Amino acid sequence: MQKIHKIASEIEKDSIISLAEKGKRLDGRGLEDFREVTIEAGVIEKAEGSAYVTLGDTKIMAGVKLEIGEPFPDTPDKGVFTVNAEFVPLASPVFEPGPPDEDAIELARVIDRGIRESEAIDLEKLCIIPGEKVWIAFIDIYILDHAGNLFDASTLGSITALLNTKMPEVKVENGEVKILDKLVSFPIRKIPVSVTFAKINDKLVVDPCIEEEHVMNARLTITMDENDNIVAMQKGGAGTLKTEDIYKAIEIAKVKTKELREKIPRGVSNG
Amino acid sequence: MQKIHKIASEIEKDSIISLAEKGKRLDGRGLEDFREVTIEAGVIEKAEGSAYVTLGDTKIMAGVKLEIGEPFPDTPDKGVFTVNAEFVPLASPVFEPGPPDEDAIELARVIDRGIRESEAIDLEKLCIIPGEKVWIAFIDIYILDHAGNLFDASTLGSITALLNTKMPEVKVENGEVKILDKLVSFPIRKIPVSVTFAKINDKLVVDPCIEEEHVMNARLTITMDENDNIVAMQKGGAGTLKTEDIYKAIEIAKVKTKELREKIPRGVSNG
Amino acid sequence: MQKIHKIASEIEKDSIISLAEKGKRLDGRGLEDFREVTIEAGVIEKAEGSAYVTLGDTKIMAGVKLEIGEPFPDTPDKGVFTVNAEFVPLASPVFEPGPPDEDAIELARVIDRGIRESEAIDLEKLCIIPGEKVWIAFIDIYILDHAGNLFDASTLGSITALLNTKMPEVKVENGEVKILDKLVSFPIRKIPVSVTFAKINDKLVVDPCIEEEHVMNARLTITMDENDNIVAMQKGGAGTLKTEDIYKAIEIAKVKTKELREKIPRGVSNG
Amino acid sequence: MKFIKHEIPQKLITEDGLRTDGRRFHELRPIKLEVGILKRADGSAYIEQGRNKIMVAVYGPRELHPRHLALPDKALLRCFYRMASFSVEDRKSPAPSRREIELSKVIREALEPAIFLERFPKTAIDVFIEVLQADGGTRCASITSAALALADAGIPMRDLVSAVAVGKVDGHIVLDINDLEDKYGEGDMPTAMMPRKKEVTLIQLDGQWSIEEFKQGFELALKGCEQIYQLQREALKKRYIEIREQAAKEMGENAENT
Amino acid sequence: MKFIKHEIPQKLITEDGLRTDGRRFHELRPIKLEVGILKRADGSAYIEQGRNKIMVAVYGPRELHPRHLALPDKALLRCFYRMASFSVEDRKSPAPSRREIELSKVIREALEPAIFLERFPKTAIDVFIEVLQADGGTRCASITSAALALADAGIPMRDLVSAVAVGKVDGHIVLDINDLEDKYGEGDMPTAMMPRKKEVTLIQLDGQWSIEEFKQGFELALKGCEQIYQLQREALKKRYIEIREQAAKEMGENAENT
Amino acid sequence: MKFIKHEIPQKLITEDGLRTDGRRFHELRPIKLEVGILKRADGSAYIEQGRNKIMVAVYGPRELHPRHLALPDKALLRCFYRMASFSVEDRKSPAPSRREIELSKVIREALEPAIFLERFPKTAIDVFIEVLQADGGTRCASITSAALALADAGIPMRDLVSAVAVGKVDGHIVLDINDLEDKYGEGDMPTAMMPRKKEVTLIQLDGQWSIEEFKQGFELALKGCEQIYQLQREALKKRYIEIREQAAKEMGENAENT
Repeated sequence: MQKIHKIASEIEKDSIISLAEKGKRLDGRGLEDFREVTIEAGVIEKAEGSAYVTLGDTKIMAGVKLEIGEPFPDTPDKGVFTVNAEFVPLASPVFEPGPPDEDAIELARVIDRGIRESEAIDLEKLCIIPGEKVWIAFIDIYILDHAGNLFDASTLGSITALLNTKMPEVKVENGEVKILDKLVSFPIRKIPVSVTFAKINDKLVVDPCIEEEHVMNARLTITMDENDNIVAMQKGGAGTLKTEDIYKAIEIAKVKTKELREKIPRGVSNG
Repeated sequence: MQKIHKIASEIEKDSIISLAEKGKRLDGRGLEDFREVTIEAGVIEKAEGSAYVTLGDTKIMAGVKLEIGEPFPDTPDKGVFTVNAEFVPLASPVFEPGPPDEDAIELARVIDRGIRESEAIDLEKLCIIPGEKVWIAFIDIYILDHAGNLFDASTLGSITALLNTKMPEVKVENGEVKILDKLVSFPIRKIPVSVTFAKINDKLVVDPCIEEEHVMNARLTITMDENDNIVAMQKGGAGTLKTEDIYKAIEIAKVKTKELREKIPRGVSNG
Repeated sequence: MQKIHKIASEIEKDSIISLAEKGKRLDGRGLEDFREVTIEAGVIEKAEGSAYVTLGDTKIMAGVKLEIGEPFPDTPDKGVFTVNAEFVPLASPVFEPGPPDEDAIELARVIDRGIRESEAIDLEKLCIIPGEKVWIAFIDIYILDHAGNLFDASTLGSITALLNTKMPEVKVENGEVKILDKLVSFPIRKIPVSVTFAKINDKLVVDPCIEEEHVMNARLTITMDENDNIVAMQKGGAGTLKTEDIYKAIEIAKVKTKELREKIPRGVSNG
Repeated sequence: MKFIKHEIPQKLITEDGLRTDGRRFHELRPIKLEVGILKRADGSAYIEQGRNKIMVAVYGPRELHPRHLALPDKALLRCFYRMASFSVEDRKSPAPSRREIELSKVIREALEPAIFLERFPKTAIDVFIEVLQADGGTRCASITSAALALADAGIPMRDLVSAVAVGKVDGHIVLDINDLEDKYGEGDMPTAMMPRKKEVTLIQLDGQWSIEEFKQGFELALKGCEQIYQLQREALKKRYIEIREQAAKEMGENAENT
Repeated sequence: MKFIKHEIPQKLITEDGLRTDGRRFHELRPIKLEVGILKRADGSAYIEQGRNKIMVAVYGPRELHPRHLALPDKALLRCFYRMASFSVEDRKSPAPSRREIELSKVIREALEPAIFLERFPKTAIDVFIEVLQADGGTRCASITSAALALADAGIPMRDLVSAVAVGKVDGHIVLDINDLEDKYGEGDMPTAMMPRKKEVTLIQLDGQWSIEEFKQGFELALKGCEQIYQLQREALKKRYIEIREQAAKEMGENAENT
Repeated sequence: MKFIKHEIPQKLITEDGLRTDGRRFHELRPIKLEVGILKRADGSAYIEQGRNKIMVAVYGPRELHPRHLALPDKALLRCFYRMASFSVEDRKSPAPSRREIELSKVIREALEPAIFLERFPKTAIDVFIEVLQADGGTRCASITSAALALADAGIPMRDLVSAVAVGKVDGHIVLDINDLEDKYGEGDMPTAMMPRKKEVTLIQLDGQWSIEEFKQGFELALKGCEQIYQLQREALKKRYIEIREQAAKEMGENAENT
């Protein structure tokens, strides 16, 4: 069965490459087109925030859980967040049970960088008692069906889950933290969005599907904030990029991040 | 050597099955007979409680260690106990060094359920300072020779070790816990006992030996307290049970748990 | 490639053995000679203490990091130190990434024993607030090039790094530890040094190189303080030693430890 | 949401014999079953039962590494039950807990009797279960859903497996307990059966049950499994229709393209 | 029992030259050796030495996974020394400590010279040691017991291995130190030897020993090993008699059954 | 030394346009490169760049365990970037951090395009990187050094790989940022290229960069890589001379011995 799969993918490989040369793709998209995107917020009631994203056949679920804990010693007046990605074996024949591997860690760290470097979360607002108690947000991304471009799906899922997150107001009395009934929105002030490219021979394609990822030479992810600042960039894959590839990718990302940002459902702001 | 072993066990398999059909067993027991049981309490002086159990050739050692620690947040006025089973490679050619595998975890959790659901331990009596300090009991079961039916041997060992456990009286002074010299018994108020069945073709046999476990379709463990309440039940194995199997097993367990309970050496109660 | 290596080493083995019989060695040394030793202190500025040791082609780096932490409950007025050895895969084709294996653990524990049993560190001087705050010293040994006799190179590296360690003075105010600007020397009062022997057929050789370690029957490490006390001893390897081997090794160690101790650069003492 | 204060209910059963979610004693929660929802898996299914949301994927029969794990005479069935970190009130660490390891084992043993493993010697059949939200009775909902995913993967089966938990709640024996009833009730008895063969493939129990209560609960569980079985059949039927329609559509498209 | 208050003894040696447990300097603790106590293992032995209680099982020669670990020219000897969680005052975590890993290694290297490993190429011989209660000198008691378990497994040996620790206690060199002497004494020197060949297979040392003290201690250790060797021989003899009797009995039973 | 109090600089750039270590914007730190410094490794290199001290060893092409990891058509390149526990102010635990795992991956992908892996099917080429002291820009210094170690191991390469990070510091785009600039600056962009082919093999970025700033920084990085490349060539040349001299010397010695 695996052998057949192998031969099929050799043929597929040639076909993807020759299509790309003609500016075409397997599923009929243009080189700069995204697959269909759906973003659903708040699907997991037990989470403080959540989002289910589909990008073509790729499906991911992002959830946010909050806890009260200690700040880092060097940032005593700031809350903490961590991003974790789980490549559960549900999602792909090549994923295996176990702790995150290098791909899952790279994904999580690139998503983290987009959020952190854009200063998307107002971490000062997560401080409860400076140096002692702050809110800690755990952003967990579960890959459910891996049909390519986990980076962009996960960035969308994470930021949507954060926009959707509700946290209780707290009061400090005699050094003790009291959790109140009133829920407020999580303090989000920027919406980083990423666009990922695959280099196939000498063409750049946007939002690669899994078959394209199998044949690409290199990958480039560019994350931008709403002011067209580049806040994260990550080259992947065993191939190379040319200077003009990178410049061209930035121009495309500038347009596409805006389009994707429009699709994100916004939480009701805490007025 | 393994091949010979394999063939031998095929012959043995047929022989066990055809014997069971005739109401007989390899070692001459009747279908509802236990092997010889010996239970020795207090064999490990360094443990707070201990018991050494043999069930035919099966040998296990259970030990209890106590520590003072924090209660769970949702039960601030209760002590804590955990059950852990170690399938040390001493006991069987198929056990390997390493953390507990699924069999060891299942065993520990079924033993735990019997103790917990029967409310055998008076957890309130293990509370020292509500929300802050409670006694934590670690019940560790070491399998030393695996000749079948670890469940019943381990249940007997655990409850005997608990009955045999001594703890110091404590005094709270200015929020500090002071350990006194006087030793008292661990607060046990119920004695859960389990009976395990193997289904071999369409026969139920009690207390399966290892050879029977190799050929059984399914396993059923029933744990009862002294009031004939069922407090834990666990089906195991890749086969099925019929409704009448389960009902019949319960009737047998009702009788056998009483017989086994008689064999448990009782600690001197703390009057 | 491995096969060639294997054959080569068979020839080498014979040659090492027959040389040893004649009182000679592969690299021209006498049976009781050390290879050239260089010891450089303070090479890692970010460490509180460090040393780089070469012993022939063997290269190791030892570093000391300090932290303030809690003492052990049974020694509330003493600081803490730990020794850890990392056999990083840089150093040898047979080292693999991962947590320390039995060889790395044995090495670390023998080095630890030499320091601990000689009472080289004045642990009382590492106490800041009895029972609450003490200095904790992490001594980490990185093997960079494994050309034999890691024991002696690592003992030299560890004690040199400790002699080279600087720690800040501290002041306790209202139960809080305040770190002052003034740096003082780490309190070292003894200098344990080890000498390692390989038994090759019936000869003892000092400071075995890696090729000799491959053919030796047994290994013996003897650590002595400056008063000729034996403070640690460790036999290794799958062979045996005779009583006279051990007695002879002690006599040689008595001489060699003095010679090696002379080569250790001393830190400026804290006057 | 952890921070919405849930009052612990004074009574789990009202004077009118209604449960916390308004159900009668012998009533199932609303159940939604979908088959074939994942693209990469060989078979898949999704279940919502109350607020449970569980996804199951099946891969196999397939090659197995390391090879010495392979069985000479049948497929190796492996089962991984995992809870997403955000599926419960307090974040669950992604490392498998002892509970998840035990449940993976009993779920596997509940499914195994229904599968013709002997037709695929030396291979592995892997069942991956991801609990996205947990609301009581997840092991049973997982089994119900996994049986559909196995069927969707085209793995030949003797029978489906249908599962449901009964509980002892304020002294009453009730069907399909929810999270609150699980936490504050007096007993839980997860049960699975092969519905056509009437054979039990899972039975576990906690709490304190008299023999009479046990029998009452067990018979209720078997009835519940029957109801679940009907829902499973409908979900499979729906999936077959979808596949047929899709195949027809693809044939049409292919005809167009040529 | 952790909570029985042990006074730390003011003196480890009385004015009359007696030790905390009443022994003289050159006296062993009471030792009980049993061979062949486990059913599943290929060989086994149990030792009580003072309050030490240690069980040893041997499996092998047997196949080895993964295969690339196998040695082409001899058996791979593996050794696992572990302490039960309840074997010491403060509960020991079941995960192997660095101490257990080091001791496993030195015990293996103490046993290895005595075994004809070259007769079983490509196989594994596994020695599993479980310390059920620890009372000082466990590594030596483990070696003494493991040598018997290897013999019980029928593994051909050049010699037995006998082991004992000497210590430096209140300035005196004493044989077979117990827990208190280990903790509060000034030095510990575990030693093992092949008794007929007079070759040392284990020597370790901690504390501060002058060269003279070392020699005195080392010679005492060798004498102690001789005594242990006699006890090992008796235990093996007892086991052979048992086996003979059992074989005779089984032959009788078989005759009856036919 | 953690306990020397480092004042956080008010300004990272002086009014005269000088950086914390006195450099101009487009200036590299002092770089020292040594090739072939380890005896056991097949190839090795050492780099000091500012206070960075990094050792790299290459082993391979060599056999690979377990075998099923081997690739049928090329060598498997593996890369392990690790920081010594004492390489940073606060002791780093020896267990690999998520950062080390990500960096190992991007370093591997930065080196891979330069190696003729297809010439060594079914083997492994292992690159081990040990950061003995870290001072900002370690991943780039590691790549620079690893390329030399690969060459030293005689592994055929399409090109070297040269790497350097640029940063955004107090609004300025500067070359080869140090630890302080990394921590307190506004952005970091590590870049690697194959210098003769002008192809980019690594690009990462954090901070907030306008598109214009990005372009300015990226072009500066490429220029920096060119400079690094010249230093790499010199280091290799020095190594070849050493080898030649050593070979000549050994031939002389051999002649003497015969």
